[in-house]
Parts: sequence; C-alpha cells; structure tokens
Amino acid sequence: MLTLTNVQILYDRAIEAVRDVSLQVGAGQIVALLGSNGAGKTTILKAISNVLYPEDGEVLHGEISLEGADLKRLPADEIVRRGIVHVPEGRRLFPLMTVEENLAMGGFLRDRGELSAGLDRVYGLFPRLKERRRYVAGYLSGGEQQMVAIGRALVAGPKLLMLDEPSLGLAPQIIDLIMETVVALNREQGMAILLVEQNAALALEVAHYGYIVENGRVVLDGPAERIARNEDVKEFYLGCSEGGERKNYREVKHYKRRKRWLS
Amino acid sequence: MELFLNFLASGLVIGSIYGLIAIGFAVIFKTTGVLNFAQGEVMMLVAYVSWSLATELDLPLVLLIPLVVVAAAAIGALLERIFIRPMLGEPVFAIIMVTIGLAVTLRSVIVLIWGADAAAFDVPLKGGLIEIGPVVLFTEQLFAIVLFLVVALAIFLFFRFTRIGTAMRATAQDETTALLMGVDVKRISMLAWAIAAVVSGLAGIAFAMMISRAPDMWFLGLRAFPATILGGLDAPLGSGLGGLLIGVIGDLSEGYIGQGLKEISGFVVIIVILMVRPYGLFGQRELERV
Amino acid sequence: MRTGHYVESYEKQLALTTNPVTWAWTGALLLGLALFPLLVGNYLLSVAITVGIAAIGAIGLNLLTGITGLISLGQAGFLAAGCYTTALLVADYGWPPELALLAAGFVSALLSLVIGVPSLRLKGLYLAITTLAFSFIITHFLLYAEALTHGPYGVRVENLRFLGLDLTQLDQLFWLVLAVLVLTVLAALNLLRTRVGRAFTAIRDHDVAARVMGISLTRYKLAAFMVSSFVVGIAGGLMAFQFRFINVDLFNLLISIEALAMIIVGGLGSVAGSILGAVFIVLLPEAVRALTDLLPAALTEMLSTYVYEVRGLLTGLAIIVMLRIEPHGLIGLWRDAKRYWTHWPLSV
Amino acid sequence: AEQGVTDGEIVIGNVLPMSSSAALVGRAAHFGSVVAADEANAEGGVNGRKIVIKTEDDGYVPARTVQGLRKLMDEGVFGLIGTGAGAGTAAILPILEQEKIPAIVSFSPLKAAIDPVKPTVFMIGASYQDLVFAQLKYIHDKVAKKGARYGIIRQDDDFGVQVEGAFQRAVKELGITAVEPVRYKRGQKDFGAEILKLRAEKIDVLVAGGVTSETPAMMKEASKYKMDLAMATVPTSTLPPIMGLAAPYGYVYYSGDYISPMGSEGAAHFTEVAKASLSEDELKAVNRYSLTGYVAARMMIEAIRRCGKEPTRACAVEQLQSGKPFDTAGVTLPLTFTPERHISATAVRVLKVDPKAGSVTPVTDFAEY
Amino acid sequence: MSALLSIERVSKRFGGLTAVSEVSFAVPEGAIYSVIGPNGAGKTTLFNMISALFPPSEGAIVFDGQAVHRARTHQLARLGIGRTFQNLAIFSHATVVQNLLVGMHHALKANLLSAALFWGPARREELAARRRVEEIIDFLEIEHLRDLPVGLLSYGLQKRVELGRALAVGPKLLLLDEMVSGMNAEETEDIARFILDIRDELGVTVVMVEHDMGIVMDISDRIAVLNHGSLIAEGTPAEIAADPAVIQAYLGRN
Ligand SMILES: Nc1ncnc2c1ncn2[C@@H]1O[C@H](COP(=O)(O)OP(=O)(O)OP(=O)(O)O)[C@@H](O)[C@H]1O
Ligand SMILES: Nc1ncnc2c1ncn2[C@@H]1O[C@H](COP(=O)(O)OP(=O)(O)OP(=O)(O)O)[C@@H](O)[C@H]1O
Ligand SMILES: [Mg+2]
Ligand SMILES: [Mg+2]
Repeated sequence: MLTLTNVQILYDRAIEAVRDVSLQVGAGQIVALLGSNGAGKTTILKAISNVLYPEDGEVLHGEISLEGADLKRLPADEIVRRGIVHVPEGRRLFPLMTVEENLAMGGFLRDRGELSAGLDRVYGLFPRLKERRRYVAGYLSGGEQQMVAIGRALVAGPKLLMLDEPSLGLAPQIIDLIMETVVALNREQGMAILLVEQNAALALEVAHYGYIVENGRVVLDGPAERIARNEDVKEFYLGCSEGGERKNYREVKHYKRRKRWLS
Repeated sequence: MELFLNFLASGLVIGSIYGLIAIGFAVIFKTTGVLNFAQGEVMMLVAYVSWSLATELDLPLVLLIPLVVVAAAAIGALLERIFIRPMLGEPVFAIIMVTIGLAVTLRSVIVLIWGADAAAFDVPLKGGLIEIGPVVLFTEQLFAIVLFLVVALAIFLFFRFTRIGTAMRATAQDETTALLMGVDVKRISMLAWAIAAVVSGLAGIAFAMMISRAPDMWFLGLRAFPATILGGLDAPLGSGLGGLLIGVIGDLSEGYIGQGLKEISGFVVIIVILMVRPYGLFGQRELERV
Repeated sequence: MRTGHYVESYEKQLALTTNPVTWAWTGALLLGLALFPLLVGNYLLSVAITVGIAAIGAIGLNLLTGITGLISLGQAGFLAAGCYTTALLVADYGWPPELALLAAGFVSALLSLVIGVPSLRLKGLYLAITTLAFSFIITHFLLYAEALTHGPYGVRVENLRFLGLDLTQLDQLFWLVLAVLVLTVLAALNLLRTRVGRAFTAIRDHDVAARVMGISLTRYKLAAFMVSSFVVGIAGGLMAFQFRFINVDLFNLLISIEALAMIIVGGLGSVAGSILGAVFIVLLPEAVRALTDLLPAALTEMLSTYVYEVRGLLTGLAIIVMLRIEPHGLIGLWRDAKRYWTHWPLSV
Repeated sequence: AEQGVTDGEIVIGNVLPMSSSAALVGRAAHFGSVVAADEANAEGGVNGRKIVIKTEDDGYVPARTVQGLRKLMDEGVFGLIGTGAGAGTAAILPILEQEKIPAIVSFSPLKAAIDPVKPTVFMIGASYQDLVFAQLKYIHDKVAKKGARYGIIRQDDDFGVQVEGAFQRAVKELGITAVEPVRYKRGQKDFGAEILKLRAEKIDVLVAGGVTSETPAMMKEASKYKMDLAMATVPTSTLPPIMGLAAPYGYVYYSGDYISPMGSEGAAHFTEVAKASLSEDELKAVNRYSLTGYVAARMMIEAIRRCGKEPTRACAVEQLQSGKPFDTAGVTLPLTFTPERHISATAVRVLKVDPKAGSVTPVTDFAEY
Repeated sequence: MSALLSIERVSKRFGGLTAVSEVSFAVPEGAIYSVIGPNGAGKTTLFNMISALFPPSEGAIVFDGQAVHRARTHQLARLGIGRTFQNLAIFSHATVVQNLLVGMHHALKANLLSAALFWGPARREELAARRRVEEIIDFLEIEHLRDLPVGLLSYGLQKRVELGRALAVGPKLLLLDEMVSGMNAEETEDIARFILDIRDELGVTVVMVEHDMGIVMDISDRIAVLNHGSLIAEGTPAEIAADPAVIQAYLGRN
C-alpha cells in the first residue's frame, strides 16, 4: 500500500540524510526498518508523514505514494486522515497536558464515540496509564511516556502504523506486550505496520519483511527470516558471534570486522 | 467607602482593557509560543477599521459589533497568513522579531491611511451615565467591563470544552507532534491570530470609545503585557484577570499613595507575585525533569 | 580557497583565529575604522558613534540573553543607570570622566545584582518582565529623586577630557567609542572561550545538566547579569559623553525593545552578530531616509506629508524581509556567505 | 561663504518629529516655516538668495534629533528653527553651543535652552509657566469664587514641572487654596483615579496639564461627576482635534498663548499666504504650531536679510539680539532679543476655548507675567 | 571491597505518589552495579537523588564517606560523581569539544576577570583542559566529530558525547541512565566495551540503569531490582536471573 521509490532527502539543502531509498509496505504487512544510529530511519518516517519542513528537511527526489496516491504534496493532517499514523522517536508527548489529554489528541480527527472507544482500548492495554490518567505527562517515567506515545497513536485508528523505536526504554515485559499488540493489531485488524527498531531480534521475529538502512541507503532487504540469516545482520544487529550463539558483552573485542555490504 | 468603590470601578474599567489585550497576548503565546509585539498595533488597526465602519455606515452597536468581530478576525488571519505563516518552523525569536517589524509597519500604515490626528469614536451607546450605588460610570465604561466578562467567559469555554482549544495547547508544546496527530498547525496559528485580533481589537474599540482613537494607542499593548505575565503567559483567563488586577492596583495606589505610582505599583506587585509564583498567578510551571 | 591551513597545536586551537588572512582583514578593518573620522562628515560620524555605543550595549545584552538565555527587557534601565552615574559624577562631583565611565559599569553591575537575586527563580518572559519592571523603577527613581538626579531637569555634562581626548569633538569621541568597543569584543570573546562562557551557554542549553556538571546556577546567573550590565553600563556612560545633556526620556521602553531587536536580527549568542545587529537597526532608518531622498523630486513632492510614514513602513518591512531570508540573523547570512566563498567554485 | 549659504540659496533647517505621535505638531511647524520661506522667496528672496527649508525627521527620538542636526550640518545649514521636541532639544543644545549655530527654539519652550543664556540660542514663546500662570491669575481675578480650591494634574517630566511651577507661583502670589498636586506618567490616557482624587478634595479649579488628548480625557472623567470646574490648560488644547475631543463634555476652558489663535485676526495674514504656498493636503496639517514655525522662520529670515550680501552666523546672531523689533505679521506683538535676554514673545494672552462652538477668543490683552 | 556509595533507607514521595520507598543497598568500590526494574519503578528518581537534583523525603545517601543527600547539585561534580541522563541532556548548540570541556568545569579555576583577559593561568589551564578532552575523545573514538555541534549528531552519538562529558568530570562514580536504549547490538557492544574499560583502566565505579538484559547480565558485578519503588532483590546476575520475584515482576517469560 505504501511505496517509496528512489527517495532522496536533504536537510538544510546541504546534508544528505537519505539517498535513493526505495521500500514498500504491503497491505497487512509488518515491515521492519533496521539500521544503525544516524542511518536515516527517522528521516524516512518523517518524510512519509511530511513533517520534515520544520527542520528544514526536504524530499528532493523520488516518489512517496499510498495506494497509488502521491503523498509528497499532502499536508501532514491529510496524511493522518488517510490512515498513516506515526509514533515519533523519543516519545514526544505534550509534556504539560495530562495523560488523558495526550491520548485524546490522538483522536483529534475522530468523532467522540470512536475517541472514547479508543481510550478504553488503550487503558485496557496499559492499565498503568489508567492509574495515571490525570497525571501531567511530563512527569511520567520514560517507559510510561512510551506507553502514552503508542497509546495515542492507537487512538487515532491507523491503517498504517509507523512505530519509531517503540521499545526504547521499555522494560522487557512491556516490550513483549507491545510486540504482541503489534502482531495482534496486524492479525486481527489487518493493520499494516512499519517498524523501526534497534532491537533487531525482536523486530525480525514479528516482521514479514525487512530493510536494512545504513548511511542513508538500503543495503539489504528481503523476507524477515532471510535477513535474520545474513551473517552481517547476525553479527552487527543480532549480537551473535561467529558461531551463531549470542555473544557475551564481557568478551567483546577491541577491533571490528568490516561489514561486507560496505566493501 | 464611596471613594474606594469609585477607585475600584475606575480601575476595573481600564483593567478590562488591559485584560482583553492580555488575553490576546496569551492566546497567541499559548498556541504558538510567540510573544506578539504587534498586539497593540493590531488592536489599533482594528479600532481604526471599526471607527471607519462606524462613521461610514452609521450602524447601531448591535450590528456594528458582529461586523467588527468579523473584520477583526479577518485582519488577524490575514496578518498571520502574510507575515507569520512563512516563518513557521523558524526559531521563535525570529518570529518575535517579525512581530516587532510588523508593529513598526502597522503604525506607519495607520497614519498613512487615517492621518496622525486623534478623533472621537462616536457610537449611539456613548455618553450615557449609569449609577450603581455610589459608583458612576459612562455607558461605554460599563460596556468595557461587560465586554471583558463576556469575552473572558467565551475564551474559558473555548479552551475548556472544544477540541480545537486542546489542539492549540498541544501545538504550542510540540508543533511537530501536533502535526503527527493530524492537527493542521497552520490553521491553528491563523485561528490564534484571529482570536487575538478579535479580543484585543474589542479592547481597542472600547478604549477608543472611552478616550479617542489616536495613533499612539498601540502603546496600550506594551502596558497590557505585564498583565499577561502577572496572570500567567499560557493562561488566557488568568491573563485577563491579571489585567483587571493591574488596573485596580494602579488606580488604588494612585488614589491612596499618589506620587505617580500608578504604573510603578503594578510593576512592584508583579515582582512580588512572581517571587512567590514564578509562573504568574495562573500559569503552568515549566517541567524540569531529566 | 582557504584550504591548506591546519591547526597544529592546542595553543592554536584556543586562539581566536589562527588564520593569517583573518588577521589581515581584522587589522585592515580596524585601521579603516580608526581613519574613518578623517574620511566622512559629522553626520556619518555621529551615526557611527551611535552604532558603536549600540554595539557595545548589544554585546552586553547578548551575553545575558543570547549566551546565557536570560531574556532581558531591562536594557533601558541599565543604560540609564550607567549614563546617569557618569553624568552626575562628572557634572556634580567633579570626577574625571575616565573614572566616571568605569563607575558607570560598576554601578550598573551592582544594580543588576539587586535585580538578579530575586530573578534567579524566573525563566523566559517572566524574567523579561521583571527586568522590565526594574527598569521602570530605575527611571522612576531617576525622575523623582530630584535632589540626587536633577529629576525632570536633566543633567548637563561639560569639560569632557578623556585620556587626552577632547570628547566634545566628534572624531575623538569616535576613537574612544571604537577603543571601548574593541576592548569589549576582546573581553567577550575571551570569556566565551573559557570556563565562564561555557558555563553560560551550558545554563542556556540545559540548566539541569549544567548543575550536574558542577556549575552553580546562582553564581553564574548572577555573573551573567553582572558582566552584561557592566558592559551595558559602560555603553550608558558613553551616552553621557555623546549627548552631554541627558534626561530620562532617552531611556524609554522602545530602547529595550530595540536592543532586543539588535541581537535577534544580528544573531543570538554571537558577538559579531551583536555588532551587525546594532549596525542594522541603527542604520536602517538612516538608510531608508537616504533611499527616499534618492527618489525623484516629483515623487517625493507627491508623497509630501506621507514620506515619513513610507519610511516607517519600509523600515518595518526591511526587518521582516531580512528575517524571512535568514531567520538566524545577519550572522547566519554572513556564515552562509563565508561558506559559499570558501567552497567556491564547488558551491552552487 | 558661511555654512548653508551658496550663491543662490540659504538653507534653514528644522529637526522635527515628522513621524510618531508628535507628528501632529512637528508637521504643522514644518509647514509654518515653509510658508515663511515661500513668502520671502516670492518677494525675490533675501538679497538675491532663495531661502530653502530643510527638515529632518527625528521620530520623537532624541538620538535621532542629534543625527538629524548632524546631517543638516554636513549638508550645510545656516541656522535652525525647529529643534526637536523636549528631550530632543536638550540633546542638541551642546552641539548648537559648540558649533555656534543660530537657533530659534519655538516648538517646545525648554527652559534650559535660554537659562543661562546660550550665545546663539534664542527662544520665542512664553514658558509653560507663564502660559499657565496667566490663566490662573485670570481665573482667580475674574472667574472663581472666593475661597475656591485649586487642583492640578500634570505630567511627571520637565514639561509638567513647568506647569506645576505656575501652580506653585499662584499659590505664593495669589494666595490660592491648593490641594496636593497629582502627577501622572507620560503616555497615560485614563484619568479616573486622578479626577476622583481631586473630586474628593472638592476642587473648583483644575489645571489640566495634559499634552494632547489627555486633557479631554480628564474633562470626560470630570463631567461624569458633573464637576463644576474652571480649567486652565496648555496651548495644545486649542488644536482643532483636541477641541473636537473635548466638545462633548460641555466644558468651556481656558488656555494661554503668546500668538494669536488660528482663525483670529492676528493669524489672518498667515492664513492667506499659506493658501498660496501649501497644497490642499498640506493645509490640513496646519495648526497653531504652524504659526510658531512661521514666526521663527520669519525672524531668522529677517535677521539674515539685515546682514546684507554676505550673511554670517555671527552677524545673524548679532542682529537677532540687537534689540531691534521683528515684525511677525500680526501673529504676535513685534519681538526683540537682547544679549542678556534670549527669550521673546513672553507676553501672554488668556484665551477662552469653547470647543463646542469651535471658538477660541482672547479674554485679556497681551501682558507679561 | 568497601562501599563507595550507600543508599540507606531512602524514600521519595511526589505529592501522593511514593516513587521510591525505603530502598537500601551499597555499591562496592570498583564495581559495575546495575539497577533494574519495570517502568516507573523509581530508578531514575533514585539517580536524581544521588546527584542531588532533589533531596530524598527520608533516608540518607553516603558517597565516599560523606552524606551527600543534602548537598547542592553542583557540588557533586567536585566530589566525583558524573552522570548521563535517560532523556538526552546535552548542550546541543555547543560542539563536542565544548560539551566535554563543560564537564571539566569544576577542575578549572579562572574567574570572571582572568577569563575576560585570557592571560597567564587562565590560558594555561584552558590548554591543559583541552589536552585532557582530547584523551577522552580518543577513548570514545569520536575524533571525527570534535568540532560538530552536538545537536546535529544522531541519537547514539549524542549519547556517546554525554558519556564523554560525564567522564570529563573526572568521576569516581559514574551514573549511567539507560545508556544503550535505542542502540543496536553493534553499538551496545561498543558501549559495553567502554564501560568495562572505564572501570578497568580508569578505576571508576559504575552504576547503570538498563532495560537491556543482555548487557546487564553480562557485565554487572551486582544488580539491584526495584519494583513500585521498593527493592525486591539484590545480588549477582546469576542470583537475580533465578529470582522468581524478579522474573514475575520484570523479566517475564524470556
Ligand atoms: N534536523 C536535522 N538537520 C540536519 N541533519 C539532520 C537533522 N536530523 C537528522 N540529521 C542527520 O540525518 C542523518 C539521519 O538521521 P536520522 O535521525 O534519520 O537517523 P536514524 O536512523 O533515525 O538514527 P537513530 O537510530 O539514531 O535514531 C543523521 O546523520 C543526522 O545527523
Ligand atoms: N518530578 C516528578 N514529579 C512527579 N512525579 C514524578 C517525578 N519524577 C518521577 N515521578 C514519578 O515517579 C515514578 C518513578 O519514576 P522514575 O522516572 O524514577 O521511573 P524509572 O524507574 O526510571 O522508569 P523508566 O524505566 O520507565 O525510566 C513514576 O511513576 C513517575 O511518574
Ligand atoms: Mg531515529
Ligand atoms: Mg528512568
């Protein structure tokens, strides 16, 4: 349903953050977008949501389309209206508003009934937020904030959900919960999901398809299982040693092997 | 007692004007994080336009006010569209500077169109006397107070109960995220300017009716700014109350102390209050959490 | 192209500039400025003096607002304090102008402590209003403490000899202002490359982190207030020399707003930006005036009484257009230009 | 030749608030001087040279008054007749003195300009002190009942000080019963508290010391309580827009002036020449301050004329303070300066202003106070 | 090993909410010590009390033999506590070098006057500081970023700069709040290596809060577990991994 073809993105008309990236998210698919820090993942999501302009970012070349319709010219609110909802990196709550007001902002474009149903669903998913609903969001712990951020997007009732590092700062149990939720949303409602994750093992476990981005370029893509079998991915993203089992961080080496796809 | 009540009333009259302008400041700040230095000039422009409408069309007040509200909203929206919109996403200070430039421009435009002379703003409502116990007020003075009450109530309801109101707050806190929630940030900013123009414009009209419409009216804007701070920059209603307070304190201190303390007293009170409540009487404190 | 210029030691890393070209430029510029009075008439000279004093004041304000992030709308108050200190010390107490000028800095700095201490809890515009309030209180005091300040009558300063200069002569006053400006620039740049300046910027960027890194907010916020108002006070003292007849009307609220305008238009947090901003804001009305003077006589005739409004209009629009082109201020424009030239012909 | 003098022209300068809130008066003064110049030029100029008026705008900002003057000086100016307002005049005094530029202050009578005497600086017009005192004396003698109580509202600057000076003088010399003076900050427009205070003091006479629209605002508040007041004001209250603002409140008030009011016989000559020299639009900007500008320019021109073919600043100054009278076309009595006395036209006439009827009528003759 | 830091019955209440409740544990000198627990358990709050951002409601914090819980925040750097923050708290407009130099603030002496003159001692100490900063830059392998404004770097690199800044304080104790969140395996590996080196080569004691159990279990010497503000377990990684209460409250099925 979502297609990016040969997208190039510049910041300040000078810094090329993304060059020549093409990717697709099929209907009902979970697609993982992996890559090291600064690879350009967040930038790609922002381009899709069309919120690059406040940072002086610009899609210079390439096409972004949703079910054939060009997204590049549409204002951000129209993109939300068409069902693409983006959970930004680093939570980005409205810090001075309460938890409930934050969640309600997610339903800004929906009618009252859908909104309250959405709220109930989120409270069911994260009971902790229900306890904290009148709390000012800025005072929540990091993890609680992340729950609000995800909850807020769910209230919007997306067709395509873009999650930018949802596991950031979450306790293992909650990460499991979120991943289960993602899978459930995908299975039960057919929601398409574009998942940016640092926790590659987790992402590849739930995804159907994966892309690896480095230095602004897609260096590898394929079905999730295949990607998970790639030697480089294993070493650099899944933290496995040459043999295949997980490396112990205590025994890390001081030199690094070069990545093959860069050579 | 009679004297006190009259001081109070007279303070409330001018305080209502400050309060309305202060609400204008707060509405724009709350939604865009920008301090609009041209608030006084926008107020003046609305007052002048209304003056022309009133003198040309000779309308009764009940018709004039709605017309003026529409005109003011249009003026606010237009100014936003032309001068502020292109700066969206730029550093806040740059936008503040644009409002300073806008202020200079508007002042000249007004003299260019209407000349430098002061003129009376005559409407049928004007000139009557109303006695409330020992307190005597001109109809237009009472009108200013009533206007304040009505606008304050409307603003309160707006921010409390409409989704747009919440969205405006959200936009000020994080513009990009507001965009991601489907808020049309541009429209929000325009709306804020329109509301501010209406609210402060009404203050301008009330003031012009009481004193005169003159090209130095813009100075009222700067005088009302402290009221905003007193009430809390992000609290429109609080700002309004701040205005009332400044007006009343000024007149009481002039009345009972004198020595040209009218203006200074307001500032002294602000300093004292800010020492106790660093975010004004009703402002929300900034988050400090790591 | 300025490639092939490498920094080889930490010593050089710390230097303000190691680039011989920059040195040459700076030298030439200073020489040019020193010779300026010989080249132009009194009008331009007096404009230049205003620019110079404004630039000193703007640097002072930028240290507080741009560098430390404490917004001040009280510039007029500190200027007034400095100006009156100098004027009164010279006129009523017979101090030598040299000392009186220094005293302006100190009095202003002391006063800023009075303001700074209660302001420690305040942020952003709340602080701005408090400084505004204090500046109103200062001018109110100046107006009402007639015995000390001559109140509404103003102060007249005569016999201005300063280190052998005759300050009633525009060219010699210009040299003094230039010298003070150069010293201010050097001191500001020095501050910025040491722990003090870094502490200031740290407070601006993230005060919690700054505290955890060992920076005492109380101490450094007060220090910022003091340094800033010392400089502003000196600028005020120079105003006493410039006008030689002063009263409180010189220090109205618009001065504070204009000062803020200078550092925003110039570039927040930049010393060079402060100067550019002062140049821009002071010269703008003069430039617009010169421009409208260039109009064909017939047109001016037609504009007749409107010409002054047209000027005001153009001034306002110029500010708006300037910021639309470069929201980061003139210093941003300057950096862009520099980037362009250093990369030329690779730049597009 | 002397500065500002070329083969064909002599330049006389103005630095005036042509923009800003004070433009109302600045522009009027400018046009007054233009009328004087045109009149002189129509008669063939001054000893073969045309008079050129150059006006710089200071926007009511003292620093720009200085720059305006410097600009005029660079471009060559013989003398100055518009000297900025208030603080602006103060700011350029040291320069006028140092550069020995003949200047006639008429726009805002600043005491510091002539007291002590500055060699080249002259002033026409009575001080605000005299202007207000004349009215108080008249009110005391002719209008107010015995034992009337006097109040004053005045601005807290040098202008206000002079107004209050008149008040205090009246207390001393006329023995009036005064209540505590009330001061307000410049820019204030609402006078509710001030009037209430004076009402509580039961005053019968008010010195309304507002600069422009402040005075009607005070009247408005007073009318609210139906206070029966005799009012003394400053000359601006005879300006048509101000009278227009004051009209609804039903007060007939006094003012004082050293020149004849617009529309009166004394101003007839000026009005006539102005019609010849100014456009329709420009005529609208003419008011009382045009008369002062006109008189100052006329005097400067006459002084230059008396200097003959090669006018110098020194000569013009000498002529100005020669003690020989200068004719002002009826706007004032003939004026003179002497080396010890650089102020003239100090004779004041009390005017009765009926804003509703739009009339300004002298009620006394010119007299020194 | 003696305790460098001991937390003694510390509680913290925010209004009605008890974020930390009667927590006690001791961090031995030279240890890598982890604090884990579910979201909102009070870990960051605990860190904030150690770095004196706010005082505990009850209890004491003793560092290096001194009670520090009533100290002023800025005094702790001098005592030798450096830290990083869960939500980046860098000086984003300053360059990497400048950020690190701020960390050395307390070690420098220049006052207003000497700084404005930049002469003699002020100049010498700046030079020395600059040298020291270069060592940290080398250590963290960020040579190429030296003069870039930190705000432009990607999240991971900003975290690395923050680590450098904490090191520049010259700490005896380093508090790391979720250092590796948002990092992939490769980057986590780098950080693990840095932490080990910091302890082994620089002799700094490290307390870290992490949700990444890989790094916690691998490199910690001891672990404390918080839940709802209370300490529910304390011990070696092996003990913690086997503790049913911890599994129930935090680790979950994996
Ligand atoms: N506003 C900006 N201005 C200039 N450069 C930027 C801006 N935002 C990001 N960049 C640069 O663009 C590149 C891509 O950044 P992006 O944030 O998209 O990476 P990312 O893959 O999301 O990394 P991470 O995993 O750390 O979140 C980086 O090199 C970054 O420095
Ligand atoms: N300054 C504060 N004011 C009010 N409540 C606070 C404040 N700081 C923290 N809290 C509350 O205290 C609780 C503990 O928060 P804390 O940040 O310490 O959790 P945490 O263990 O670090 O969680 P996470 O792993 O999600 O970061 C949370 O419920 C939070 O909402
Ligand atoms: Mg990212
Ligand atoms: Mg935490």
